[in-house]
Amino acid sequence: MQFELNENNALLKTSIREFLEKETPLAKSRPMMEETQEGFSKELYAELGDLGYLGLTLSESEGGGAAGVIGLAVVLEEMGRVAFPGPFLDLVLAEETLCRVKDQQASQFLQETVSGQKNVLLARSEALDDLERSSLQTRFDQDMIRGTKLPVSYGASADVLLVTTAEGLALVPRPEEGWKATSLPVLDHAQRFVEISLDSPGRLLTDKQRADTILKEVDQLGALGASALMLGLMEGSLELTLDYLKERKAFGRTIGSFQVLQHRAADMWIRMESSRSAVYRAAWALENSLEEASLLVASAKAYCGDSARFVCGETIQLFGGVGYTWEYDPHIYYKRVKTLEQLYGSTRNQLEAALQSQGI
Amino acid sequence: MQFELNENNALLKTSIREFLEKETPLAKSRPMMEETQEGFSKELYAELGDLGYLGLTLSESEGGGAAGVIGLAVVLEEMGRVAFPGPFLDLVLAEETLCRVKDQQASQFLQETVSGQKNVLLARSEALDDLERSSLQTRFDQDMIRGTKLPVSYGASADVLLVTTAEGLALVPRPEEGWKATSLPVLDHAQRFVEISLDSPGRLLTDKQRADTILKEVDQLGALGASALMLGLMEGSLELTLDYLKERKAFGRTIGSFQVLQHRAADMWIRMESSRSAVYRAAWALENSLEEASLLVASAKAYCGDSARFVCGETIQLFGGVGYTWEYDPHIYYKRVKTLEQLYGSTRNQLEAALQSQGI
Amino acid sequence: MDFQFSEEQQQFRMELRAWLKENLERPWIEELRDPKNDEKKLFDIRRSWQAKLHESGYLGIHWPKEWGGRGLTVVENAIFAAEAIHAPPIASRVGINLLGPALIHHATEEQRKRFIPKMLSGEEVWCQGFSEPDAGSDLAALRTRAEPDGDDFRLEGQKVWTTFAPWSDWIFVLARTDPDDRYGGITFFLVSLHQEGIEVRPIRQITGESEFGEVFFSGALAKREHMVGALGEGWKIAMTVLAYERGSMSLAHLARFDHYLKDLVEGVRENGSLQRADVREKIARLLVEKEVLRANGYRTLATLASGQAPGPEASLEKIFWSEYSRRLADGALDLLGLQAHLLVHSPHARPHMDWAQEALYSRAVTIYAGSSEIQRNIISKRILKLPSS
Amino acid sequence: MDFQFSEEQQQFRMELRAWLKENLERPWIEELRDPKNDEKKLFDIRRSWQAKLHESGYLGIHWPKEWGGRGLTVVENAIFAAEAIHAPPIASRVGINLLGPALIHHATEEQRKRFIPKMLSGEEVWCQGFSEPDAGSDLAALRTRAEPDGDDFRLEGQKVWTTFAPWSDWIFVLARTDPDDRYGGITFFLVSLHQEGIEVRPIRQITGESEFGEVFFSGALAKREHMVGALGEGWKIAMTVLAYERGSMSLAHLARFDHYLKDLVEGVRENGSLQRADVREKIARLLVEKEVLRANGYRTLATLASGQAPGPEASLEKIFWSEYSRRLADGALDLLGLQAHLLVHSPHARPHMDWAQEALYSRAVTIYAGSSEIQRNIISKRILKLPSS
Repeated sequence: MQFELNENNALLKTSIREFLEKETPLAKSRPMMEETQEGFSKELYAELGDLGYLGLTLSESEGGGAAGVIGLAVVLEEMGRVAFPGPFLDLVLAEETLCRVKDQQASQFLQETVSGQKNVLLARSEALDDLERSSLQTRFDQDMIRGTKLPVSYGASADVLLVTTAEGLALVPRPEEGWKATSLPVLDHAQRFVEISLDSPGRLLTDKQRADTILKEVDQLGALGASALMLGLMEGSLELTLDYLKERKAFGRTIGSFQVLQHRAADMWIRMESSRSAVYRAAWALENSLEEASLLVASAKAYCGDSARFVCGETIQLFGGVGYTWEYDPHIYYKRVKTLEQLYGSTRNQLEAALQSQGI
Repeated sequence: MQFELNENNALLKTSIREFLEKETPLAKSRPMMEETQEGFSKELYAELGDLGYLGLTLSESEGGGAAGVIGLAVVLEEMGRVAFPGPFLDLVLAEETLCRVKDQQASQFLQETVSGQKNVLLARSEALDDLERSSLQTRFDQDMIRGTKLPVSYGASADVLLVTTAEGLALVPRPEEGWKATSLPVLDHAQRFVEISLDSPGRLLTDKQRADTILKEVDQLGALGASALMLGLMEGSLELTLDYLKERKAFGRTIGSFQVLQHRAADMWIRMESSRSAVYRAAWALENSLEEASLLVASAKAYCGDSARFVCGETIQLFGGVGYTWEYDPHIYYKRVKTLEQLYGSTRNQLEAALQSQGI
Repeated sequence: MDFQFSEEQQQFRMELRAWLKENLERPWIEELRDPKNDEKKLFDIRRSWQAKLHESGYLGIHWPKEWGGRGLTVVENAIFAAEAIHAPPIASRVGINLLGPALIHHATEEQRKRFIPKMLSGEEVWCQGFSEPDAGSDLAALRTRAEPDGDDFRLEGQKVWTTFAPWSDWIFVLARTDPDDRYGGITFFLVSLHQEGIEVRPIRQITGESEFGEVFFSGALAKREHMVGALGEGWKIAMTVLAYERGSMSLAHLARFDHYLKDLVEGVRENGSLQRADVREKIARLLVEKEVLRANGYRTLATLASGQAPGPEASLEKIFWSEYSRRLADGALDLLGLQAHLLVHSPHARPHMDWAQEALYSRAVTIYAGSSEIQRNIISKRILKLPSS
Repeated sequence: MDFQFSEEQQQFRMELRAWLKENLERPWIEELRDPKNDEKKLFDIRRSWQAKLHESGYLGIHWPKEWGGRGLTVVENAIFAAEAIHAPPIASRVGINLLGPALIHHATEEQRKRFIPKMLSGEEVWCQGFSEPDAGSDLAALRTRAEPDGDDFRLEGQKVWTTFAPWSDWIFVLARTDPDDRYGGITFFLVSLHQEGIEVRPIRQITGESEFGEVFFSGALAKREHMVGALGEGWKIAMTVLAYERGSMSLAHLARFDHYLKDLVEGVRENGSLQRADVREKIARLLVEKEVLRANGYRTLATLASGQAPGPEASLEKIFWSEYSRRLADGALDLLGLQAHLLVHSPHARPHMDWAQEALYSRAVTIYAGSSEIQRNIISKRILKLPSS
């Protein structure tokens, strides 16, 4: 029994925190979210590539950092803490898919993604809700991929898409003339979703069965990663809150001296710390391929979703009027959390997954 | 638009409150709940009969008080306030069933129930949970009723049972040798439930279809009545709480001066007052046979159930240690509420009924 | 006990419904969705809609006829709010709902004559100058000063969260006339925004819109003839304004919620999940709570209709509708998924409902007009009589 | 990072499991259900079970061998708690879990020798004398006095919520030795219950049982040789006792909750509602929260195993398990209906689980050992450093 990070991961935590505090405090990253078309800084992602963060989870032989699932959680937690913009987790998931398919072209794209030269992204969903569909409508037929994918996270920035089809997983490099990509602006103004209509040449990488196996593994990593992001978002949001409670005055007192607000903050802290326990226990189980990993990952995602909604929502409430202004940062955290609750396996789907993992 | 009680009902409220405050403050009624086999005082019920409360909702031609649904709500609210023991609501529901069947023997039993001489009670459920069953197992065949009913509220005190069977509604006077009635002691020590195995002579009063129609009406009254009881239970419980908050000291202060406890009490009050609005709006709609009555009764029962659980549960919490003792009264309220949540249409069944009333 | 509208009131509803059918060209959500409409344009639509309502006698429904009202009751006013759900909000909502009743109760004959007609017609749009950066929940901490200048006063200070400040003509201001008297040192002024010494800056909200603004006063003139009530009576008047803000609006919100829940039910029907028992339970709870909210609303309406002023019980309604609004929006985002996150002009957005906007807005309603925390303080102190700490 | 039991620890678990199979004749719930067992009889069963455990080296698992312990760690102790879920609780739970560690840390050699062996063997059963009628959440308000009498002291006052007082032999008491020093005027005594000047009255709980009692002192002797720590050090020692009470028990509760949730799943499977999506969601949330509770528990265990004392973080666990326990019991009463209301000896009661008892008990756990409100005060002050009011 041990809860501390090992030496490598502790070091990783220090370095990514330093990097993010220097490069993307919200004062610097908000213009990326709010004033660029991509929603993130390509230069910064290239730098992340140079520093090895983009290949974090890959083995050394694949040019990666072999940081494991715990290492990924460490980095994503820190990214959540500053509400780091862009498709970092999506790139990791695409890489994890690429490295599982054992295909030469895929390996080449993998290298280019790790180094930050190319964006390879997954295009899987065919509906905006989180309900399960019996079959995929996108088809692979005679070297062509036809169908519509939505929402695709940061899909407008993709150089290559990994597309799920009824026939299996297909690789679709961006054609010269581009895809028909329609922007889907959402509540979280920092996010970039698109709907992509495909009628493009592509290649089948694996059949349906193998694709399902691979993507089930990748989904676990996605759920864990989103949980770690939400843990970080709670941390960042709670830090803002505690500072504000200690500084803001009303009725002649620091508002943090009101018992009702104290207990609210205590509940926020309980949620955050419990999420931390859940995320790292799940990361550890996944890293060690333990049987209970399915239950623990699903539990972490569902619990972090509910918790982050509460923590980041109450931050707005405790800030009062200014919490509702664009200028202040609480809404950045809140909006991100609302999106993450739905993606990487929505809360209700994770709850069902938790039950099924126990044969219930 | 008017919220006040009319003159008759205002008078009814004053008289029943006086009666209950005199006859059954908890100091007097707890021995009835805790030390008698029946769980209530037969003398007191006879007195209720003499005073006309037992025929409250019946028309004057049936020897009743014609107090209507609002009048019933007024009386039950007051009974809830002092956690009045015994089968009052069950008797009302049996009467309302009897007066709908147009049968000479039924009319005779009705008169005897109104005057407090006999207890006629309904025996309907065949399972302890609240899940819907496709059909009744109890059968009427050649003037015999055979089957098992449970739980039957105060069934051991019944002189006559109104039994639902697959064939319709049957009247079963208590046979000389008695039924096989097995006591089912529950969490609420004031309640008396039994399981009754019937193999008894009886008579079919109506066929299945007519029985369903009648019982659907009676069920609405039951749900409304239980809501009014829960409203009263909340009132009684909150009164205890507010007194205690104003009197008990800790850390050198009256505990009611702690903001966290103030806000808790405010939430309890909000729940109670909102329940009051819901109960009386539903009672008004039912009394006037309005189309929205189904929605409003279901809403009142579901909302009062959740609210009373919260209010009466928090009373125990705010009393602290003594709230967990047998000696103090908070548990009397809490236990009653937990039972009422399940009976007269459980919360989840009322929620479904609310949806269906709207064609959803 | 009676939770019903009278026959006359039903008649009023029918006439209004017919009038709306005739006069409302486009539902408000379509105006919002129209990319040609910027914020200024949208405000102009609200202004002309207000003018149209005024012409037809649908403004100040429960005000005395002598003040341009229709002379009916709060009940008809609530019916209007419920029926006009798809119409644009009027431009001078704050003026008509909050200032109007206060003027009728507290202003002089001259003041009423001067201000009420133009307020109704929309010729003069009003905004509210109560909150300050350091006086939000603790409103009595306000520091904007009204310094005597001859017969009149000069304002120095800053107001914030002033809805529609950028498009308003007048502001009603609470200003400090005695620094040493927390409550008795506050006076209520009507102040023109079109003068020197006033600067209005929009505040951008988390929705991206700028409905709010800040108003800076540096020597702006507050005329003595535009002072409402006596010197130092501002707090008392403000409390009646806030009671109107809290008390009379449940039914307007309910009409919104009816529409929203209907859209949510449509949405889950369309996505095929309406028969899931978990979805049904969530929707049923929203339905049930909405009916309880309505019962509370009717109860308040009955109290107001009987001539009583809104009391501290108004805090119950404020808490209930604002917190319900959050549960409803969260519920929709849970059950409709990312479809409910789409902004109003996005493809695939729900055609009759802007859930993204509502989800964000539902975080504001528990803060403004007395936060949920302040309302619970009021209940525990003024209704439950719990002791101060 | 490691959330796993070592091989040696797994080995310990397997041996224990085999031992339990051999030695536990009847699950505790069957004893409870047996009408022949009154409260006294049940307590005797606990006593002899404790003796059996002691013989086999399963008491004081993480205590040093020199004090009769097994010399293992808190981890093995937690494994024991999880495995022994169907066994009777030991008689002297309070003594072994709370007083024992305090004696090992704070008592003299003589005191340890005198008290620890008989505490382990069950020969002397202990109860805790902290709370008083006017000192519950505000423990430091305690007023029981220890008046000097020669070398020794005489106790005057009253303790309450004393678990198993009626069957105990000794009590550890916080008593006031200086009325003017709120914290520094409290001293910690070990006091025999078998003497004059002591009266024990059972308190009936809302479950109908009398697990608790009141203890009245009128001149009872508290010997100086049985004072733990120095005069006035009682508060400090009490705080470590309370930290043990809060900190080390999550995993024992978890073993209960595992069993309870399993019963609930069985129950809904039997009544045919397990496939309803609403039922599934409720059960899934209980499952997920239980895993989070376990993650928190392992994390604390890791901290304790590394030799650190339980800190204010223990408040998190207390809040989490106690509030979870309420959600779990309420969930069962919702999903199983009246079947879960049946008392343990009723026909149709669930055979392996007493939900009615648990539902009531779950209202006590958020009150005792520091109420949820007190725990949140601790978190906000000691961890979040929010200012005092």
